[in-house]
Amino acid sequence: MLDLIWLLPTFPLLGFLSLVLTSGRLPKPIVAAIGAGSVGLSFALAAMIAMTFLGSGEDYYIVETFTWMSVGSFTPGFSFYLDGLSLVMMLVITGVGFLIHVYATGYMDEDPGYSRFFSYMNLFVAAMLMLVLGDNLVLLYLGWEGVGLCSYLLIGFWYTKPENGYAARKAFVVTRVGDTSMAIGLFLLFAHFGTLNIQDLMHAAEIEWATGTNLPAIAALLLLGGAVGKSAQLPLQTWLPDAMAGPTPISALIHAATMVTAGVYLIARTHVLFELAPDVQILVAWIGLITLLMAGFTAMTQTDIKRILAFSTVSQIGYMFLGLGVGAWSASIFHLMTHAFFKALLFLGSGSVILAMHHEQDIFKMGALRKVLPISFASFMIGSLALTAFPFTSGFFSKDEILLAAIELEGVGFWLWLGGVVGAFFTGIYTFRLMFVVFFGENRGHHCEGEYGGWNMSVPLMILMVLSLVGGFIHIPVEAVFSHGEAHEEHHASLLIEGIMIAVPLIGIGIAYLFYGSKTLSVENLMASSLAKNLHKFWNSGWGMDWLYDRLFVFPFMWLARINAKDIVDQFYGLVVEINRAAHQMIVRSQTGYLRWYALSVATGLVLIITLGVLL
Amino acid sequence: MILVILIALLFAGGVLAWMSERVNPNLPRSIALATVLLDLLIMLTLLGSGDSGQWIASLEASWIPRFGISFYLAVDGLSLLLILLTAFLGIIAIGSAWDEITERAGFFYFNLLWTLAGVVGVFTALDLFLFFFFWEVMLIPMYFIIAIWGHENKNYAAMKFFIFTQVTGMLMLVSILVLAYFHYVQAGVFSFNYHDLLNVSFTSRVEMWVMLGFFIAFATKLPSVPIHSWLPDAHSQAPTAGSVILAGILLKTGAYGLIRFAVPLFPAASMEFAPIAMTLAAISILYCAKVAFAQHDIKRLIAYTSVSHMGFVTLGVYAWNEQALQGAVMTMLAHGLSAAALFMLAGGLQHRIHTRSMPDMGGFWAKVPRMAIVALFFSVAALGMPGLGNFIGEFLALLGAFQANIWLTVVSAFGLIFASVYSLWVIQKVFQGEYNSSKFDDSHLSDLSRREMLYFGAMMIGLVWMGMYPQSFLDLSAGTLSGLLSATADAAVAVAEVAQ
Amino acid sequence: MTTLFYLAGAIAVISTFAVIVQTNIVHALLYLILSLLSVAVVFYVLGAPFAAVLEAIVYAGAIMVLFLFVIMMLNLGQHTREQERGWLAARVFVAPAIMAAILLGQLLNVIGQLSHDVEVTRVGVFEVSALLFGPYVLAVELASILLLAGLVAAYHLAKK
Amino acid sequence: METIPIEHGLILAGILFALGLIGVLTRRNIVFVLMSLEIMLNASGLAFIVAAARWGHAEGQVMFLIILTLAAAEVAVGLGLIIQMFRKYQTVDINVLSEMKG
Repeated sequence: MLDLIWLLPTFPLLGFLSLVLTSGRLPKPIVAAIGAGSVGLSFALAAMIAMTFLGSGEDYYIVETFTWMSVGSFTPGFSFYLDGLSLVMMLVITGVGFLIHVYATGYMDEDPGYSRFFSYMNLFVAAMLMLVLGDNLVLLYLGWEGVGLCSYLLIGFWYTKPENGYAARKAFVVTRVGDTSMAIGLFLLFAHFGTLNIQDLMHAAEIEWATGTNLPAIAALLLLGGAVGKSAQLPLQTWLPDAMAGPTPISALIHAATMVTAGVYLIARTHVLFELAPDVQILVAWIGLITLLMAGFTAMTQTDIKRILAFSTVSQIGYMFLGLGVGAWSASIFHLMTHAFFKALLFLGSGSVILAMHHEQDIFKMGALRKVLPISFASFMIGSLALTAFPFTSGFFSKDEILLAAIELEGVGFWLWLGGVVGAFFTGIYTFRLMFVVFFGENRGHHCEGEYGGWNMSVPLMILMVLSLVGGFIHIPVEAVFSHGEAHEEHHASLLIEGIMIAVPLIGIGIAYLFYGSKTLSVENLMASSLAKNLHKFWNSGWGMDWLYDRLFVFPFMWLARINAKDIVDQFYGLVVEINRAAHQMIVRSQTGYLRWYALSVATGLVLIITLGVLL
Repeated sequence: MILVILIALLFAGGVLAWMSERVNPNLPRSIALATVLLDLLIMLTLLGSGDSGQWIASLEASWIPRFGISFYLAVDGLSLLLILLTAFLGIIAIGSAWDEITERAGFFYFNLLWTLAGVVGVFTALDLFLFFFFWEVMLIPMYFIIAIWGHENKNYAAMKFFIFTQVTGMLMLVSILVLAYFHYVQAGVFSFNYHDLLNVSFTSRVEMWVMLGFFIAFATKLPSVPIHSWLPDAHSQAPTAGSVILAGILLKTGAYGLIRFAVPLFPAASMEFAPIAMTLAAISILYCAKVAFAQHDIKRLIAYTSVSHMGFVTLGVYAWNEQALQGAVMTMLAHGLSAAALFMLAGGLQHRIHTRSMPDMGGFWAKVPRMAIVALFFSVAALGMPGLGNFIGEFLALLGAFQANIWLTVVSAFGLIFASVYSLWVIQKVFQGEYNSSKFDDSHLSDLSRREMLYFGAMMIGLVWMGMYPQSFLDLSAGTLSGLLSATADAAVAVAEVAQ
Repeated sequence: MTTLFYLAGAIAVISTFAVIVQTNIVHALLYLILSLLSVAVVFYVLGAPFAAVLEAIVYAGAIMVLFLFVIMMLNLGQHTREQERGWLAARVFVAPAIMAAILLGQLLNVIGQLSHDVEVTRVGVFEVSALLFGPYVLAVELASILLLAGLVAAYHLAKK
Repeated sequence: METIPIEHGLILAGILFALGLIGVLTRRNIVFVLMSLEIMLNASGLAFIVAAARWGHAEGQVMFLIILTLAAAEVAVGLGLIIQMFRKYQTVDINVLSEMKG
C-alpha cells in the first residue's frame, strides 16, 4: 500500500495532462469529473496510505522510484518520504483540495476557461504533493516552483484584465526572490554535505555543525528567505493581497490552505537546521509576530471582502511562524491544518457571497445577507469563530498551543506572547467587522436573489464547517518527527493566562459589535482627526510596503531598463563604427578626383622618400 | 569513415538542393529534409556503439603533411550529443522555413545545409587547422542566410555578425598558429593535432595570451558580455530558420570550444582566468536579462535572453567541476531547444501579423490558444522551471559554480529572478491583456498548424525528457567531461596553490 | 665643346621654361621643339650622335607633329589663349614651384656629391646596335610590342 | 677633347625634370600637361645619356631608346585620349575629369 505513494501526485498530473491535451474540447461534466475526480482519487489513496502508515507504527517510510539525475555525488531521486508531517500535509492538500475542486465545479460553471482552470488546479495539486512528499530538497524545489507557476497561472486566470496579469507576475516574481535565496541555500548545503537528501542533511548537520555557529545560521537564513517568500511573511508579504485577483477557489486552495503554508512546512521540515541557529529561529518568531500585527492592522482598514481574508491569512501564517520560532513545531503544523479548514471555509463562503452579489467584493455594498444567504452566513459564522479562536472551535486549540509555547520561552517569550494576544484582539475586530457589515445591518443597494449553485457548492462548505468546528480535536501524528526538538509537549498554563487568551478575542468581537453591529460607537468620530485618517491610509496601503518596494526596486529597475534599452555596449560598438566612418571621410576627402592633385601627391611622396633617403 | 559521410552528406545535399530548384521550386526543401533526416539516422547508429569517455568513432588522414595538418575527425559522448542536437534542430529549422522561404529556396537550403555541415565539422574536428576551417565554413553560409532572406535591416545585421565573428576568429587563428609553432619548437615538427598540442608547455604569460585568443573567439560566439552585441541584431533580422540555427546550434559551438579547447589546452591559464570569465558570465546573466526586459522587438528580447542563459554556460565551464560542466552541457542542450522554439514562435507571429513590436500585440490567448500554451511552456522553460531541461542545466551549473566561487554564484542566481521578470512579461504583452487589432493586420492570424504543432511537440517532449530524466544525456557526456577534468587536475591544483 | 654643352643646356632650360608659362599653345609647342633640339645638341656633345639624331627625328619631328595635328584638330585657337591666361595665375605656381624646388634641391644635393669630369668618347651607332640586337634584343621586342599596343590603342581611342 | 663635368649634365636633367613637373602640376590644359610629361621623360632620357657618357658605354643609349619608344607610345595613347575627352566634354580642362572624387 505504502509503495503506491507515487500515485498520489500522478493522478492529478494525469488529470492535468488529459485536460491540456484535449485543450477545451471535452464537455464540462467530463472536465469536472477528471478535474475533481483525480484529486478525489488521490485523497482516497492518501487516506488509505495514512491508515496503513499509522497502523504500521513506523516512524517513516521511503519509496524510491528512479534517480532523477546523477552527477558525481549529486544524486537526487524521485523518492518519496512519508512521515507524520508529510502525512498531515498530504491529507490536508488532497482533502481540502478535493473539497475545493468540487466547489469549483459549481463556481466556475459559467466560465469559458473551465477546462483550463481545472488543468491548472490539477497541476497545482500534483506539484504541491511533490513538495511535501519529496525526500530531497531538489524534489521539494521542483514542487516549490511548480506551485509558484500554478499560482501565477491561476491569479492571472482572467487574463484580459492587465491588473490581473500584474498581480500574477508580482506574485511570481516576489516569491521567486525568496526561491532564489532558497536555491542558494541549497547550493550551500550541498557544498558542505554533498547531498540534498533532507534526512541525511539533518543528521549530518547535527553532527558537523555546532549550535550557534555561522554556517547553520546562514543556511537557515537562506531557507527562511524561501519560506517568507512563499508564505507571504515580512518582508516579502506584499504579493498575497494582490493575488486575490484570481478566482475565489484559487484563493481558498492556494492562497489560504496549501501553498502559502509551504514555508511553514519547509521550516518544520528543516527544523534541525533552525535549532542549530537559535538566532535565526528567534528571528522567525519575530518575523511572524511583526507580520501578524501589521497584517492585523491592515485587515481592519480594508473594504474588499477577499483582501480582508487575504490579510488575515498573512496574519495567521504569522502565528505559525511565531510558533515555529519558539520551537512549537507541532503546534504550528496543527495551526496550519486548522487554518486550512477554516480559511478555506471562509474563502469558499466569500466566493458564494461574491457570486450571489454578481461579483461585487466591497463589503460596504453588502448587508443583511444572513437571511438571503443562509449557507454562506453559516460558513462565515463558523469560519470567523474559528479564526478568532472562539473557545472549542478548531482555531482556539491551535492558536492556544502556539501562544502557550511562546510564553514558556525564556527571555523574550512574554513579549512574543503579548504580541500574539494583541494580534488575536485585532483578529476579533476585523473578522467580526466583516461579519456585521456583510450579514447584519441593512441592505446597501445591491440586489441578491439568494444562494448560487447547487449541492456541489454547498456540500464542501458543510464538510468544512464541521472540520472547522471539531478540527481542534484531531490529533496530528507528528511527535516522531519533532521528537528530539520539542522540549515541552504539555503546557501548564496558569488560569490567568488562559483566561486572558480566551477573553481578548471576545473583547475584540465586542468592539466590532459596538462599531458595526449596534452602531453604539461611530467610525466617523474615530476617523475625524487627521492623524487617524493618515493612519488609516497608511494601514490600508499595507504599511506602505508596496510604495517602498516600488521605489526601492521596481522603479530603479524600470528606469535602468529604459535608459539602457539600446544596450550601451552595443552603442560602444556603434561609436567604433562612427569613428571609423569619420576617419574614412577624412581620407576620402583627399580623393579630390583632380589629376593634378594626384600628381602633386605623387611628387610629395617622391620628395618625402628622397628626404628619407638623404637623411638616413 | 562514418564521420566523413555525415559531413559529406550535408555538403552534397546542399549542392543537390540548390540544383534541384530548377526542376521544381518545392524540391529543395524536401531534399534538405531528407538529407538531414538521413544524417540524424546515421548519428543514431553511433549511439549504441562504444563506451562513453572513449572515442566512439574517429578518422585520421593526412592532409597537408608538411605542416602536420591532418584530416582528423572524432566523436565522443559530448560531440555526439551536440551533433545530435545539430541534426535535430536542423530538421526543425527546415520545418520552420518550409512555407516561409519561397524566394531562391534552392540557395537557401544550400546555405542551411552547409552551415550544418560546418557545425558538425566543428563538433567533430580534432585537428585545430581543420577545426578552424569548419569554423569559417559555418560562418559564410550563415552570413548569406541573414543578408539575403533577412528582414528590414538585414545588411547591417549580417555585416555586424560577420565582422564580429571574423575578427575574433582571426585572433583564434593566430593563437592556433602560435600553438603549432610552440609545438614545433618543443617537438621539432609541426602539428595541429589536438592530442599533440595538449602536451605543449608554455611560460604562464604566453599561455595567458594564447588562451585569450581562443577565449575571445569562443566568447564572441557564445556570446558573452561585452562582445555580445552582434547577436540581437543578427537574430532580429535573420529569417526564422536562421535564428533557430543561430540560437540553437551556432552559439553552442562557442561553449563547445571552451570545454574542448580553451580550457584543456591551457589549463593553468584558464584556471587563473576563471574568476574573470565567471565575472563576465555573471554580468552577462544579469545585464542581458535587464536589457531584454526593455526591448520592444520580441526577437531582440529573446536574443538578449539567449545571452543571459549562455552566461550560465560560461559560469559552469569555468567552475570546471563535474556538476558545473554537466550543467553547462545540459544548459546548452536545453537552451538549444527552448530558444529555438521561442524564435520559431516569434517568427511565426511575424509571419502572421507582420510585426515584431510587442506593444502592438496583446490578448492573443483567445485568438491562438494553442500558440499561447506553447509559448507559455517555452517561456516557463526559459525561466528555469524545475521539471524542464533548462532547470537541470542552470541548477547544476550554479550548484557546481557555488563550489568554485560563492559570491559570483550568488550574484548569478539573481538571474533566476530576472528571467522570471522578462519571461512573464512576454507572455503578458503578447498573449494576455485586451485584444486590439488596430495596429496590425490580423487577417492571417491563425493558430498553429498541425505541422507546426509537430515541431513544437517534439521540442516540448525533448525538454520534458531533459527535465525529468536527464540521466540519458548526462551519461553520454559524463565520460568525456571526467576525462577532461582528470587531465587538467594537476593544473587546477597548481593554480589553487599559487592562489593560496 | 664644353661651351656648346653649356649653351645648349641654357637654351634647353630657357625654352622649357617658356613652354610651361606660355599661353599660346602653338608657341609653346615650338619652344618645346627648340628645347628638344637643344637637348639633342647636348646628346651630341656627350658623344651620343645616334641618340641625338633620334631625338631630333622622333621627338622633335614625329611626336611634336602629332601634337600639332591634335592641336589643329581640336581647333585650340584664340579663345584657348584667353582661357589659359585665366588659368595661369601666379598663385597656382606657388605650391608646384616649391615642390619642384625642393625636389631639385634634393637632386642637386645628391648630384653635388659626385664630381667627375668625363673625357667624352664617341659611342656610335654600331656599338648601340650591337647591344640592341645582342643582349637587349628582348627589350627591343618589348618596345615593339609597346609601340604596337600604342598604335592599336591610339587607333581605337581616336575612332569615333 | 675637352672634358665635361658629369654633374653638370645631371643638373641639367634635374632642372628640366623639375620644370616639367611644374608644368604638370600647374597647367589645366591637358595638352600642356602632356607636353610637360614629355619634358620630364626627355629629362630622364638625358640622365641616361649622361650616365652613358660617364662610363663610355652604349647601355645608356639603349635605355634612352626604350624611353623614346615609351614616349612615342604614351603620346599616341595620350593624344587619343585627349581627342576622346574633347569629344565628350568639349574642353581641354583637366579639372572636368574628376569623377574619381571620393
